[in-house]
Amino acid sequence: MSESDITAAFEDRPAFVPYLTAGDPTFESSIEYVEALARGGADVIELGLPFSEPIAEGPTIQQAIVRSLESGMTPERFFEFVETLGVDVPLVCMTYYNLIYQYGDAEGPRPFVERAAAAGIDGLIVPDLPVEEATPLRTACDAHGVDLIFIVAPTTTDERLTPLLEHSSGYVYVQARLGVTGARSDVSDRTSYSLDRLEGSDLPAAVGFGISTGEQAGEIVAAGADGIIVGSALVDIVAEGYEDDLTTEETAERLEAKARELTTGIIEQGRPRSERL
Amino acid sequence: MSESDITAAFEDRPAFVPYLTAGDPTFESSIEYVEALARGGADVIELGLPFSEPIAEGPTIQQAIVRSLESGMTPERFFEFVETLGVDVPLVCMTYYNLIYQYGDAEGPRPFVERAAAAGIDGLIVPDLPVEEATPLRTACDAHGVDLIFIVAPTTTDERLTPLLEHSSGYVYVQARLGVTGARSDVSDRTSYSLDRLEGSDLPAAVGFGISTGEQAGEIVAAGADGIIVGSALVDIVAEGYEDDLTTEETAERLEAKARELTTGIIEQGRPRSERL
Amino acid sequence: ETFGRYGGQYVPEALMPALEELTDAYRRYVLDNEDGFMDEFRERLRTFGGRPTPLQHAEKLSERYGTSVYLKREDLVHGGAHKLNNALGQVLLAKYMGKERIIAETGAGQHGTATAMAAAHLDMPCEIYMGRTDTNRQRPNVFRMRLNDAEVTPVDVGRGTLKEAISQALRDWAHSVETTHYVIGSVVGPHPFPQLVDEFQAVISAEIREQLHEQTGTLPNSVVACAGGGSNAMGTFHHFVDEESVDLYAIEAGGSSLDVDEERGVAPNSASLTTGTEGVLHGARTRVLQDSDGQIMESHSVSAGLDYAGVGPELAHLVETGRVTPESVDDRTALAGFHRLSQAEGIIPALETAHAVGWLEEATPEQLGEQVVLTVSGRGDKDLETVLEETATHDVPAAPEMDVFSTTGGDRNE
Amino acid sequence: ETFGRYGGQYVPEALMPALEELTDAYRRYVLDNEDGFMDEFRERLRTFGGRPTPLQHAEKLSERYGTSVYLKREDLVHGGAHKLNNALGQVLLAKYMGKERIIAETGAGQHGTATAMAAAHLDMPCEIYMGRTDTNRQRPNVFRMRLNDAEVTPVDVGRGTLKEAISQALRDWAHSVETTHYVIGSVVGPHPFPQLVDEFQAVISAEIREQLHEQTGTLPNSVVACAGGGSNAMGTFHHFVDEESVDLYAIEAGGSSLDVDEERGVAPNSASLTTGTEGVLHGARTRVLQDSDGQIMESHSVSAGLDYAGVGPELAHLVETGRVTPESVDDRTALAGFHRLSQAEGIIPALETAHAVGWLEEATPEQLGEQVVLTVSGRGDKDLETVLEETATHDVPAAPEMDVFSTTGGDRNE
Repeated sequence: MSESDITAAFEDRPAFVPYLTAGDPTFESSIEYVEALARGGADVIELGLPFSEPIAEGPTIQQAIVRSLESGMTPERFFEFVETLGVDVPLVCMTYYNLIYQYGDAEGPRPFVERAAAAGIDGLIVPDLPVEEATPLRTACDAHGVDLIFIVAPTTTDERLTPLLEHSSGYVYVQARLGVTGARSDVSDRTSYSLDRLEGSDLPAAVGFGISTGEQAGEIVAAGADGIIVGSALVDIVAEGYEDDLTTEETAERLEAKARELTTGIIEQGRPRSERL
Repeated sequence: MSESDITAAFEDRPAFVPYLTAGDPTFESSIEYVEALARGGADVIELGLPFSEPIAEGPTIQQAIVRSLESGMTPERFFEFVETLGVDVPLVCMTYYNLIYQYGDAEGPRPFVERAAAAGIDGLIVPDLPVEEATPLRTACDAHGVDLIFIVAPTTTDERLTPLLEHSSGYVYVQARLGVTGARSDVSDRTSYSLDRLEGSDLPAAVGFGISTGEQAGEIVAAGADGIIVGSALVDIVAEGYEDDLTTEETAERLEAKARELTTGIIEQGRPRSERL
Repeated sequence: ETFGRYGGQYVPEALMPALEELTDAYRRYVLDNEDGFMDEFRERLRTFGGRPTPLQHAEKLSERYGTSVYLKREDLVHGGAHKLNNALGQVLLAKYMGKERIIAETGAGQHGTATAMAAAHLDMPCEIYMGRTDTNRQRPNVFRMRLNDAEVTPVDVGRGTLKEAISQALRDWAHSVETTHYVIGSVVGPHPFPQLVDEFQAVISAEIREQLHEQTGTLPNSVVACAGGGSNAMGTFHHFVDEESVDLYAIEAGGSSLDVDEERGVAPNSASLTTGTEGVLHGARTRVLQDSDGQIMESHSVSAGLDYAGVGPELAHLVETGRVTPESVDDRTALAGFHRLSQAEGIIPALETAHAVGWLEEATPEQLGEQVVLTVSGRGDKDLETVLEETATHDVPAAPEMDVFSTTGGDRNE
Repeated sequence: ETFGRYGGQYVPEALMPALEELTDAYRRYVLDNEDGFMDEFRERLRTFGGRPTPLQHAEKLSERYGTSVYLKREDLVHGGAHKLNNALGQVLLAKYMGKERIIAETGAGQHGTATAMAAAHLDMPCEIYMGRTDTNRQRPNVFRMRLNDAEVTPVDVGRGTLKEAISQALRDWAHSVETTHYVIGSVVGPHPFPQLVDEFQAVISAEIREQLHEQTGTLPNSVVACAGGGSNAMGTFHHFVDEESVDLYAIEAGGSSLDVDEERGVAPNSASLTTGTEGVLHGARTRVLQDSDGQIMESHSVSAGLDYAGVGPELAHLVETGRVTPESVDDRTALAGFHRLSQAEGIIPALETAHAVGWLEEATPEQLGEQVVLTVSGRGDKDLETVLEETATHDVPAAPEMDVFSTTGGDRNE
């Protein structure tokens, strides 16, 4: 299996992987925000396609999803969103399985993956799809050269880790702590443990859940992470802009600044992946 | 057994027996009202001593009882009331057994009867005291020369009638219809039947429950009654006077007029009791 | 028929023939099972009423009091209280007697709802008298009666509570006695009602005795029941009265105080057994709350179902002979008992029952003995609003905070 | 584990180990009765829960429909609904598993109150998630949970009803999974929940089968149960699924219409079996109410307990294979059923149950057969206010007049 664009993005230094919900709060400003993150140093970008029952999300991203759905986001609009974006980093779609399953004629995940690949999506994360239920999606992803990224949780047992890594491609999403998404000021002790467990894997390990500052990002990279994933801290900036009626430009600038802060934290601590393996 | 004053009052013609609740709405005006009834032709007067749970009374007399209690009526005040009255017809006290039982040291009915006799009461009616429970009171009444008047109801069986008449003295209260006290426009067919059943008795039969006009009074007397008892129709006049803020004199005049109407109805149809027996 | 000094038939002559007829029916159908009446009654109690109810060992109360506490779960009877035992029996009896209509009084509405249910079940027209005050403060029970197609007639006399409703039902009965049966709601009223209601409620103690014997092979040391009119207490005690080794405790509503306000005619309690004096009320000689003239007082209890100025004559007699020990528990202790049973055992009791639960806290180990049976006479759903208000007023310890409606948050993650 | 196309475990990886642990506990304790788990469960259901509940022959419904109608009286279970069967089982299982805390979601509050009662009974700390809208419209149930010492946490997301409460409970569980058991309230969610809940509710059909055999010596021709999530239906059907002669009817909430408003994302019904399509919701593949993109719709029913956009996967499978016939009944027919049972049989049913009762009116004699069993899943006390409002709105025939509060009179004599 040749290394994917996504995996390659983790090569030179630990990657900065920001998340935003596509279409939050509108299609147009959301495009600006994602592009701002790219300017701020994003190596891979996770784009949320909103689902009405986001059981893995905390309140920050739940509200982003509400805003996005209210602005008219649908799977088809999402693909148009991806096609409209002017960024040249790999893109990962994060959504829930029912939307993937229903797309097209509700005949399974293939039509969704095909369309996603055509639009320019490089990988998928599906928080409510454990390895046990993932075979049809894995098959469709393989057929269209799309990476399927799984999450390793603090509760994931050693027995579960092996098949999980076997099915993963792109990177491994290391969940830094229990719970749902959301910015936190502490970084779990379990992060190091989780990273240690992944040492035998070929895939880069990106740590997410609760990272909000450049300092935290640096700490996690120092602990051995191949990348950091930041979602709620960025969505918070979008929410503030929305609530305080800032202009799209102002919010985009804030996002770019936050991205730079995080990227800087990573760079200060980061070494090329070859040195880390 | 020598004939009592009460029984004697039924001799010359069928008797008019009005009822008022003593102390309704005040001690003083109630004295005037009772005296007005005497002037209007009353042969015997029933005076209600109010009890908080008058289970045999309809709404008219219930309200009279409330007014009387609120004006401070008690058993002791009731006896003072009797002593204050300037009328020369026999007086019957109508009350419930708990007041009789509790009077004095709650040692039974004797103290009450003794005090009642001393005050000038000639008879008692106790609507919640059937013959079966009446022995102690019967004994006390005999000891103090007070008549004990029982009610014959439309439902009273022939088996019950014999002991009931044996225990009765003064007169027999014939309940004209089922239900509780209250003025009605119709006179029950059962009245004639009840009167027929009493033909063998030595005691006069007075019919009550629902009589409100001189015409009705005449009809009942024509049917063979030795007397008519009128309560609610008179209490209604007291209530109207109270509610419409009439002077005591105005209400007393109305009561006297109503009494005359009823007495006239009786006289037109009445014959001496000796002719009726 | 009397119980020592108590009982009798202090009613208008018009009702006496009906009481004779009822006494006859009671003897034939209830005592002698004529036409299989009692068989049908028991079968309907089982399939419609949900009997037998469990006798549950209460683990945490047992631990707390260092004894074995058993709960007789009358809260699980259809309608939510022991009241159906009696209502079903009387409505069925009325049917056997050829009556065409049912009337009943109700205070808190439990007897009214039970009667309405039984009347619907047995297809009898039904009218319930309820004081105006009670109709307004017990709206859900009024709805339930109406849903079961019973007429509900508010009584606008006096304070508009149970006492007035009974008086009004007696007045209706004096009017309608030839076609109508009056389903009285407790072991009160003229003979044969106290015996009749006792007989229908005796199923409680019959089951307790059998169930405890099954579970432990013994009789209890003490049996505890709340008492207002006394039907729950008499039903719970019935089959233990002749067992001298079993102590019987009737827990009354002590209200806010055992003193009385003679001037205003108000007793701030409903403890007729403890503080009442001999008198005649609603057809029977019994212990009543009255002033020195004999006027009946307005009683009070946080529990509408105990809020009555009289008590069953048989219970008064058993107290007088020393067979039953009366105890009273004030509003605050009852509320604490309410919360204790809710929190410790997951059973929200009626406020009536809460008095019995509250008394456990005040009882001595000698009184409780090694095995205590307490009857949960009903469930507390009907009392939620009252409990909330009164708990705040009385500052009851261990009551839960009820601030869930005042917060705006709900998410666990910040 | 799946039921045909339905079921599975569509949950975050963080929860998968807990589901494995639960599956293991389910096999050992529930299926194999390890450590006597099932014995203790059955004993507690009996003494705390009030089982067995009666199977009552309904005389007037039988007459009306020319068949023998039997009512399974789950309304008599402690708490007032079948919900306790499951809640008690899961809380006890959590205790056997060494968990220290219970969470649950609730819509109308019946599952929440059942869980709070079970948790109090078994001394487990308990937190209930409830949509903000539901906390406000089901205040009495919030009080009951608080009285049993459960935390009640309103959920301010979305429409603030059951769907959001389940999502929020899953989020809590993702956070607390190591010490906490999530007591799901119906036969929904990821494996092993649908089987686990079904197993705890199967006591309903086990009793029906035994009781009907005792009473008539036969199997029923048809078995009728209302279905929202489907725990009442699965519990009622469980022991009849293999008896091909017994017809099984799951009655869904037809709401105001079976059409959907795709534009607004609203389905004015909760008939997932009748009108839903295959999808993935709350951890399982099943039939759901969704738009063409796969977004879950807001469902609607006059009955809060049926108001859910999904349904248990096993029930979806039994419908797909033709073993269970889904039928839907609209709000008005359900309300008429509510009044019919209240008036004819003296049983005020939950609005959920009222759907099943309403369906009897629409069923053909062939569908009903000679013996019909209908499960009264709960009592209607919780629904009184809703019924009053909705009855007026829908102009339901045979509803009682509720003008008792507007009159001023009360005396019978003028």
